[in-house]
Amino acid sequence: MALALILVPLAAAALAFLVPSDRARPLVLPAAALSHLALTGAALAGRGPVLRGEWLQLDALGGVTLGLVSVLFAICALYAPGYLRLRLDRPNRVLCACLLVFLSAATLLVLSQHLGLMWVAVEATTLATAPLVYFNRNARSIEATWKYLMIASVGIALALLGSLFLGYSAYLGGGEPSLLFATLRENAGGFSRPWLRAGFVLLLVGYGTKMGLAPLHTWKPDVYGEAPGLVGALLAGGLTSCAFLALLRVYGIVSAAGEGAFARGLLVALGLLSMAVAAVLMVRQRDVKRMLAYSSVEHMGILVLGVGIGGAGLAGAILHAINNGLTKTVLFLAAGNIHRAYRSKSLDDVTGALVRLPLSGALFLAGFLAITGSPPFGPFVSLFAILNAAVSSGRFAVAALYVGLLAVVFLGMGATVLAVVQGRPSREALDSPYQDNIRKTGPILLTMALVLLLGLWIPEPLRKLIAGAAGGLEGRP
Amino acid sequence: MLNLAIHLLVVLLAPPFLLGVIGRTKAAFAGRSGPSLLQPYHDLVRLFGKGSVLSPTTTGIFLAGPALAFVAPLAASLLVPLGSPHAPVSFTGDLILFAYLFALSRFFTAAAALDTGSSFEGMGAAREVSFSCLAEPALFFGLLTVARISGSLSLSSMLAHPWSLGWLTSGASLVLVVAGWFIVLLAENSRIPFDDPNTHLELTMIHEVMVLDHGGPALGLILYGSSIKLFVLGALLMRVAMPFGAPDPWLSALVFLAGMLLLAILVGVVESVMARVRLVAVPQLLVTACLLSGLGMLLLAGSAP
Amino acid sequence: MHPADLLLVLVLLMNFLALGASGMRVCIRAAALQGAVLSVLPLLVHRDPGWNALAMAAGAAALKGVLIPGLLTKAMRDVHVAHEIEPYVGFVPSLFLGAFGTALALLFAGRLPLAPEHVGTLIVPASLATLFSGFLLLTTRRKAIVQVVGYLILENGVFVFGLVLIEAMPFLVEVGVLLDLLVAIFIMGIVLNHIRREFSSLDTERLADLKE
Amino acid sequence: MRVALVLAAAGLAGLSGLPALLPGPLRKRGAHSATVLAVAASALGLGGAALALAAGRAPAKLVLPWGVPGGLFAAEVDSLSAVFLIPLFLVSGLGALFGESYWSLREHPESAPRLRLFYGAMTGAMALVLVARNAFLFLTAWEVMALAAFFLVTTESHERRVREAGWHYLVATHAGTLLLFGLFALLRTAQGSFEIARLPSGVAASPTGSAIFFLALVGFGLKAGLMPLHIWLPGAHAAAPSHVSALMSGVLIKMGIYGLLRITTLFPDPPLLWGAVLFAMGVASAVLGVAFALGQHDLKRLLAYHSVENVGIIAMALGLGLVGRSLRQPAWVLLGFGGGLLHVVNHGLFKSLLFYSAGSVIHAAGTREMDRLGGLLKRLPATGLGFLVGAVAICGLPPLNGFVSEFLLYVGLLSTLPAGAGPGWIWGAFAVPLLALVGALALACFVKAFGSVFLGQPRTEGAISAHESALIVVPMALLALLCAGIGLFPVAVVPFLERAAAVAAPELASSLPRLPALAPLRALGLFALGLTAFSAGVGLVLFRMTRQARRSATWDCGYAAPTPRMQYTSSSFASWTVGFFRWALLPRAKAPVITRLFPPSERYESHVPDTVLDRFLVPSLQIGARLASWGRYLQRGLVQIYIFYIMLTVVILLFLV
Repeated sequence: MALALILVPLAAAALAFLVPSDRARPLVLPAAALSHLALTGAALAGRGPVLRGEWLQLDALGGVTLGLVSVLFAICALYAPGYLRLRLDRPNRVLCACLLVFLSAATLLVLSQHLGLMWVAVEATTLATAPLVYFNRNARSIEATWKYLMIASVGIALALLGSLFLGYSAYLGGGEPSLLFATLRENAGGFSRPWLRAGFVLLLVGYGTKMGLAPLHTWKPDVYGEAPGLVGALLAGGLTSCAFLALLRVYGIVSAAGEGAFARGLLVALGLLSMAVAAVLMVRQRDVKRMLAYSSVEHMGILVLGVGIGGAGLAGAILHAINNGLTKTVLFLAAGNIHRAYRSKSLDDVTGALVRLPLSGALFLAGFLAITGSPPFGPFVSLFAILNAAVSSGRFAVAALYVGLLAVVFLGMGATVLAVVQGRPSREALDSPYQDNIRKTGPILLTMALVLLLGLWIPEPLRKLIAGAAGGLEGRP
Repeated sequence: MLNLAIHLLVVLLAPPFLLGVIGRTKAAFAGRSGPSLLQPYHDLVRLFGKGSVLSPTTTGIFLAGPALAFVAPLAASLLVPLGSPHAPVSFTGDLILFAYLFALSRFFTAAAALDTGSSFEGMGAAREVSFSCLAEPALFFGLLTVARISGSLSLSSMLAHPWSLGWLTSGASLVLVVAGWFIVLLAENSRIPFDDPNTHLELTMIHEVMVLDHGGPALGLILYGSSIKLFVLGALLMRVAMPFGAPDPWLSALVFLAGMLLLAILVGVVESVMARVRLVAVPQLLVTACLLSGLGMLLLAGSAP
Repeated sequence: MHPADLLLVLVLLMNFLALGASGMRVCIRAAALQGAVLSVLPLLVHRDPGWNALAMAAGAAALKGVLIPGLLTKAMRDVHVAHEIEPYVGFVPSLFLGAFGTALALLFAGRLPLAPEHVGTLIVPASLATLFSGFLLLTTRRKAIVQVVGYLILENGVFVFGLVLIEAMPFLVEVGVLLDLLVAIFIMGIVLNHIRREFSSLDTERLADLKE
Repeated sequence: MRVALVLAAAGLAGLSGLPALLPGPLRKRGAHSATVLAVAASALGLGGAALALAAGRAPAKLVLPWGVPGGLFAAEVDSLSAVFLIPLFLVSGLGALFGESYWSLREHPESAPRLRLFYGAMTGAMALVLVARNAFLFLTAWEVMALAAFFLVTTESHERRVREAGWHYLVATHAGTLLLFGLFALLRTAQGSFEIARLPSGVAASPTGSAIFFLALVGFGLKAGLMPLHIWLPGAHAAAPSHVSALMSGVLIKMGIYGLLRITTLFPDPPLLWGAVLFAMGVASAVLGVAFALGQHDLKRLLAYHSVENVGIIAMALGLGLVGRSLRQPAWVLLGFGGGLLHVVNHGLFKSLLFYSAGSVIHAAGTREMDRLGGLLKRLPATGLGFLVGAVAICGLPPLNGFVSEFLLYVGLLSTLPAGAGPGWIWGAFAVPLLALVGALALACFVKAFGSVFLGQPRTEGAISAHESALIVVPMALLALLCAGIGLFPVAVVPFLERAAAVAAPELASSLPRLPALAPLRALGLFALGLTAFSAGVGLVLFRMTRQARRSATWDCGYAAPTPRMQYTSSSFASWTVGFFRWALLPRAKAPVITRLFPPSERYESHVPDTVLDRFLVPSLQIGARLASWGRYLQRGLVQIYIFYIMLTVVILLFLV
């Protein structure tokens, strides 16, 4: 089952690479995505106990992330044919193939129960996404790709070093020389502390770069700004969640070693810093997609902040990864539609989206309200859970900063979003040929419905899964 | 019932007489013999007999003003014990109703002035409502002081308080309050130094300019109402100012009437010896009244047991 | 003295060479030599080098010592630009910084607990110093090619550290090395090529349009 | 049953706007059914609330499981909720009726369906807020309400002014929501669950207790519009369609009052400070609110500032009640809470009436500038009469309802006065003259508004050709009747106020006296009846006497050619009072300097901006944004610097190890 989950998208990638027609090729995406989704569903339903010694397994944490990635990919894949039909000026062979390779790599990442294998998978996701960023093949996109690769590679190198440190820490501690998470957690008590801490720092920086925590986030605005909305959605929703998963796995080891408090301190600091940097850079942001990128930085900060607060904050952060992923997808896809209609993503040209594109504009606005934590949308539940965790653990200063930064972000983001959706569109925008249709708004609507659903009702299996994931990380069964 | 009848009789008959007394006092100061003491009655009768002229700009509001200018002071008078220890109507908090009845009349007289569309009457209305914003707190500070000393929240029992005792214990406060109230009385009744009904320069007037367009019965009601207002406010002032309680009801009524006469003469004297102050000084004078009675209250609060 | 230490000193020298080189060609060659030297190291550290270790060493040497530097040199020639490096931070300050970093690495490594077989070797300090040199090149040099060189040196630093684990966890080290190389080739082979085509320059200042 | 009824009404109201979204040929019918559904929901809700009030002290509760962490669908209708539910359903139903012709599909094909959708959503959400007894449910309903209000405010978002108002509203409401997040998070630590239920004694004195109260004060105060948290209120009320303004001003801002009051009821022993702070904020809001209102020349902004004033009066009353709870003075509690809650209902009635009238004026004359209107009483008699009733009521003048609630407050304040008995709290008494000042200023303001809009002669063409539509008269007439009804028969509301006050002061519930024993509402009612009858009689006599009167133009004081534009304007009317408050209002005026003997035509402009918003908040936010823009140097585009950040992070974090 695990292998099938990884191989199906890979095979589909090969198929997509072979299909000659730019028109027909995108149809491979939904087919592969839906089969992956079906396999994921089956895997989640039949999830067994974590077996020792197995390199690829689906545990609760992996289950949550796999479900998220699979759903997000399915949404993007449903959206892709409609979008690519608009972009027939560009060959989409590489795009389609790399999207599927990404899915495969992400699945590998989620399933891997081995520190080294996980690192390989993270590396693979980077390599698979670089060509996606370069889809537009212009000066700006090559610049974005260059920065993405440089910064991500440095991060990945640090993560490798961190993994090595962690390995050396285990080696010094004696015992079985294995990098399987289960073994690492079991033996963690005897690990060499300095190497463990240094390893965690390096892994935090490495995977934090991949997640986009400030000040390691610098590639994000460029990449999200220049990549197609579809790719932005996958990166902001899927890839970052995978990186978060990687970080969580490492955190699980460190916390099993009894260094949880140390790790949480770093996470809280980086989380708040990320929120602050994102908030500052979001103020008076005139580029819609860059604004979304900074919002992603902010929410990555919130995720690690939630982990750093600990307790119920951990479950809150895991839930927030789901909510953030879904909501970001709404925002990026809607922004993509707006970008197409206005042929610009700058506030200088984009205004009156509610008039020009009633549905996409409304979804963009709803996505904004959701991501900033307004009830009744999903992110409210998780953001509130993190706040509750902070307050009930007595960290009032953290709670106050958290709420204050959420307010600043709302101010910054709101000004831009309202400028986009309200007002009157320009003549040129009204005359552009793009029109909303069900293929381009249907997937977004569906996602928004999920975001709303998660705000009003969290299904029992999901709740159990999240509780299991959080419990597993804290050493509870 | 008898009490009510006597009360109404006094309120309806006595007030114009006060105006007569004021007029005579002023005439005496000017060295003239002046009009008869009953001249105000003659004026009213004449006005009620006249026809009237209405501007086509006006609406029903134009008539509602005079009606309430008459009804509200009359209703307010029911709450104030004149000579007798008890007013016909009395309940906890009736002092609020007392003040708000005058406000009601002010609302409609000012609206009636605006109804004519004349900028002069608008100007008068603006001054009237603006200046009473300052008079109102002064009145209330005084009422508070009186309520505090008497330990009661209805006008009847407040004013029936043995004030000779009150003057002994909190004389300083009462002096301040009475002074403040006297200023309010002059301002609310458009007397000199606030207003001068005898000049006919609209630009300088406050109350009087509001009623420029009213004539006949409407004007009669306004004049009648304002004399009742003078009487009622005067009664409030004098009941506190005169620390003479009398056990016999007839005697106390007599004392009361004497007090009112005294007040009228006092107003006449003030009108004779002072000139109208400049308009910009009016608020200052009213703020002074506020401060005086506020200070009275403060003194009392400071020396509270 | 561990036999590997001799080679590690060579690695450190290459760091300084790369930092002090004013021409790109020298810089690339320094990285190439460093890579080649490093590829041999596992054979020295390993107590019982097997066939796969041998194959790894050969492959790594070929890639790091020959293929990648060759590609870089070719890219450099294709652009027809001056071969001067034009750093943000001058060569002499770079060298001083490098020396400072190396000293710090020695100090820092001395305070870390080590397995008995690694005590006294240069592996950990050399690794940290190389990492630092890589970072220095990455942050202070203007030309994209030199940045790639910096990245290679950074990678070499990671690789050096891998030596301490080569017996306990060979998989991690081997896979890591291979994939990192893949990235390096990716960056150079494809992206550099595109950059050159788009900008007809490899100056990274041309690559700074996306900003706030 | 009661809960189910109210919940059904909330649900029905919440969904009532959906038919309006129907496409094509069904549009028209859909819009109509939306109105019908909204009115039906109101009727249902009124029934439920009335039953709850009649049932007295036994609250009805409904608890259902709900699948969010910590969430529980707990709803309860007690007398306190019911007192707020009544104006809610009343105003929302009448507003829907009013909106049917005021914002008809024919005149506003674009925005009418959306308006109906969010109008219904806001109504339903408000009802849910009032019955929610779980933090999750409360917050969800709260935000749906707030967001629906945002979409209502921005109905005409193509106008820049409206967008700005909407933005200010959105920021204020979101800030409030975030504070409420904090509030409920703290409440959970004190409570142990997300239930909104009573806390043990002693919490109030702890730092947690104070934090809860002050978060509630600011968070709910932002919604209620207490000065200086009122920043969004004038703009939003002016920007929204009038029946929406009515619902917002009449009901929405009371949700803030409700929330604050509900939070205080959870504590058995609120400290004196809480009540005192609330009281002080109330005084500030009342005085400054009405002062700002005087400075306005936009009719709806004027009404909006009066909402600030009236919320201030309500806060004063509730503050008095809270102080009474701290000092164990049942009389203050009953008069404070009773007066405050009655004023909540009253303000809902007369403010809606005023906004409907204002809407009718704007609809008819096409402008909201009071200095361009005039003489409308003849052209819009019903509207004018409605406005007059509303104006008299809002000034707190007898014999209408505003007087009754202010009377209760006055008596409450005065009862802090008598020396000797119990602990003293003389500040209550010192507020009496200030309340009188507020009353006098409100009177000045409404004479100005009523006079310059409805009396005199029309100042512009738009005002001359104004006409009123018959359908919008019905809701106004109903509201006017209710204002009069409460004013003339205040005894009728006594039991409800007593029950609600008992809920608001649970620890004193059994020792509260009867309201008539403290405030003689029966006598007041009789007096009001007599006054009304007598005034009507005198007015009638005067009318008969002048029926034959000669008609002649207003005396022009000798002016040769007066024009309607020379009438005293609203700005001139208020110039004295604005002058009294120059220190707070900071009015801006642009006056010409006359230098020549025969000067050319010149302009004079004066304007009273909102001191908090326009002089403080917006400039300081701009400074903040400029500071934030320095942060952009972080992101200069050079990959070298970005890698340097990574290096720096590693080094710093390693040093922390």
